[in-house]
Amino acid sequence: MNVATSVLAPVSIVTVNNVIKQFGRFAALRGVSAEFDQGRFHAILGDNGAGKTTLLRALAGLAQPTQGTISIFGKNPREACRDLGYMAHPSLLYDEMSGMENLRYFAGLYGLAGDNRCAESIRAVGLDPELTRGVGQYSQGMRQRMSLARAILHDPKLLLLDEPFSNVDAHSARDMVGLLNNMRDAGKTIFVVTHQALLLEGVADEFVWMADGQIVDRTASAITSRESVP
Amino acid sequence: MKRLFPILSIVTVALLGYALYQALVVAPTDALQGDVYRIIYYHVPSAWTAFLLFFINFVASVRYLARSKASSESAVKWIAIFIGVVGLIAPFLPPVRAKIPAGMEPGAVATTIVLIPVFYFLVGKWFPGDRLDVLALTSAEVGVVFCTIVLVTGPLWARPVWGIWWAPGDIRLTSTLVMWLIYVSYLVLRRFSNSAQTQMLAAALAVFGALDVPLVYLSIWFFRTQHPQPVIGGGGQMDPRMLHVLLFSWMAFLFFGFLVGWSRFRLELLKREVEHAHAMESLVGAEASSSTSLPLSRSAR
Amino acid sequence: MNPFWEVLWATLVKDIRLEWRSKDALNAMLFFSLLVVVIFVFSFDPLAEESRHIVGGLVWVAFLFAAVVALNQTWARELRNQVLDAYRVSPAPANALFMAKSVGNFLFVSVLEALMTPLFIVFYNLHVLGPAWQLVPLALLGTWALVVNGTFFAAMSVRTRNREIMLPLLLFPISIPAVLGMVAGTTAVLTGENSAHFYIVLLLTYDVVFTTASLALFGTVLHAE
Amino acid sequence: MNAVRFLFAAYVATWVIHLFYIGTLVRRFGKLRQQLRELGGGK
Repeated sequence: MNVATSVLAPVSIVTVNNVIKQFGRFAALRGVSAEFDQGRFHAILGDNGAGKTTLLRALAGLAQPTQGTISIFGKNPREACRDLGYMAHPSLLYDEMSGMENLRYFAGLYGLAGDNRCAESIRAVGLDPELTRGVGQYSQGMRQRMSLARAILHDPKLLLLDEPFSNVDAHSARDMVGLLNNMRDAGKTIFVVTHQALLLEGVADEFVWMADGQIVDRTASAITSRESVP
Repeated sequence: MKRLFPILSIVTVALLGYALYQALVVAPTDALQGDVYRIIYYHVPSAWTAFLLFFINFVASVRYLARSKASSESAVKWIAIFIGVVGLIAPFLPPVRAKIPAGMEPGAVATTIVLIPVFYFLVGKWFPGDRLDVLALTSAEVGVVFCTIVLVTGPLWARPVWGIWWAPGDIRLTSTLVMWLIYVSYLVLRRFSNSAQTQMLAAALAVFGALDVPLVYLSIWFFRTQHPQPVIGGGGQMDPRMLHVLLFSWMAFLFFGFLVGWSRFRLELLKREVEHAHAMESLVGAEASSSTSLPLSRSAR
Repeated sequence: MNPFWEVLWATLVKDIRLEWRSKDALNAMLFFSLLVVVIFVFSFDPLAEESRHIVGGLVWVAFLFAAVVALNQTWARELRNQVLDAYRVSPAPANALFMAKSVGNFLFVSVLEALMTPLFIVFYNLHVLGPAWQLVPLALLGTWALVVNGTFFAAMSVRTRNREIMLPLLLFPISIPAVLGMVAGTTAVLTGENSAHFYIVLLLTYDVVFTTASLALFGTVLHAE
Repeated sequence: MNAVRFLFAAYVATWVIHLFYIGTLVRRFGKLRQQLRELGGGK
């Protein structure tokens, strides 16, 4: 991974402007407006149904806002797809193919040839590129790591991770947090939707609290704001 | 505007009544088929109305798809203009003129083709935004109703005259059946799809369906030349008095179709308004609770 | 090569490798096709003289059933782990995915047809009276007509509640001209009574029209949430 | 001439289908208006 130069002056690269997202009668996002700076690690917290995943999918260009706009690096999310990596609950990998084969295929989608980048990503998440077993036989922790490897394959400037640590063993989780920490230091902007806020305490620059489809609070630490959430 | 609907209803009922009277009494009895031929005054107008409604659905769907992406909007605009220009010139060129069936005037063919782009631009102006999709849905649904009538009255006509319930060789009836299937599958897709972009998918299917219609005609037409079979209503010239009653009946059904379509249109708008109100209600509900109990904190820079 | 062909080739190779690796889907489909043929043989007496006139229809309806069951599996592997989201987020062109899936389906359905055809020939002891070579374009163009629309509608019905029934509901009405062309063409060739030339041209037109429409509209379908 | 039976059958069928469809429209109108009233009064 190339190491970025000195810490960049805070410039907002992700702007969300009064976004409403309606699924039929249910409004998942109810007027979200926010700006997020380059090179910072944001944790998005909140109960189920608060709209965390919908917001992340909107940032990734997978969900079209019913109203309002989102701009990433000044472009709309779908145009900025080369610069963003997305990871979701499901693995987004083929179960019958090994990790290496999966990554080689997805590298092709980004026009990247050669195996060294794939092997590099796999090693970065602490897995063995030579593993021939199908991803379907991986443990949950290994599968999440391989999914993360796929998300960082094309060295994106923006990472959008949906619950990367969910039901992952503590060891794997700590490794992944360490990896994300290094990437943030390398200048990447990271968004993590999670229920395990404590894992990111002291690592994430900002904790964004969401409830009922809105951002209700943005704090520097996961703990201090605990009592303000009803 | 509100008063227009009842007035139109009265006019339509009067027209339908008079058309019925003409169809049963004024129109002469057919030499061959006797009085049963009078089914034509309901069968054929319903078919024409159905085809017109399906055409409206096609234009609205193309417009809806084109509007979603600016690049495709200008492309489709130029295609529409191209069709208009070709439609204006082609029928008068000698080679093309020879191909036009005897009964039709080249001028008539030209005007009908030019109507397509004209209608395309009118629909764009009169039905902004979401209403375009409502128009597509309405015209498809009401079109299917008229199409059902054609498929019911067709066999009821063929049975006494040819002793058969269904004439597969008859292009018009068979292609009407295929169109009925296509637009019913269109309505089924709208009902079953729970995607946020159902409207887009439905518009895509509508374009597919419309592209299919000429191919349906083509395949059945050739199939019929190889296996000649009786044709319902027969071709050839009609007695002018009969033609007059037919056209009058069609006008009455067009009025009726317009009224049914208009109310279905308003029903759909009401349905979307209710849906919007539900969403907004949950929105307003949330704001009320979140703004009071939680102080919106300073953003942590 | 530009990204379109690269992605198309990579996706096609991946699909074929996965299909070859877990041959269970292929075996199940082959067995299903065999069943369809046997049921047709029992329900339509193969020895009757006029069977020559109806066997064209039988063959293609059997192919249609086998194709629909195969087409329903088109996106199954992608849906299992929402792999399509990874595709949607990538800069890869949507049409490359569509063409790869269509060609993959075409090969898959052709394999099924290659199995079913000899069975029909054996059970109905067919011998062709008309120009037999015309059967080749009829089969290729006809199968592509079913597959290109089938792949498109399979993608469209991914977002509907009862996915399996949705595909045939969308595919069959629109495929009627193609089915008529295939059946009438095959019968014309088998009986040798009239030329299948027109039907080949009809199928070619059908394929061009719907391949273009699919390529133009697949992006919309892929990115529909 | 029993053929005329088919004529009346066709005419009647036409209006049965139309009126049935209009009936569904009226029913749906009522249901939606009622929902709107509920929503309206809900706040």
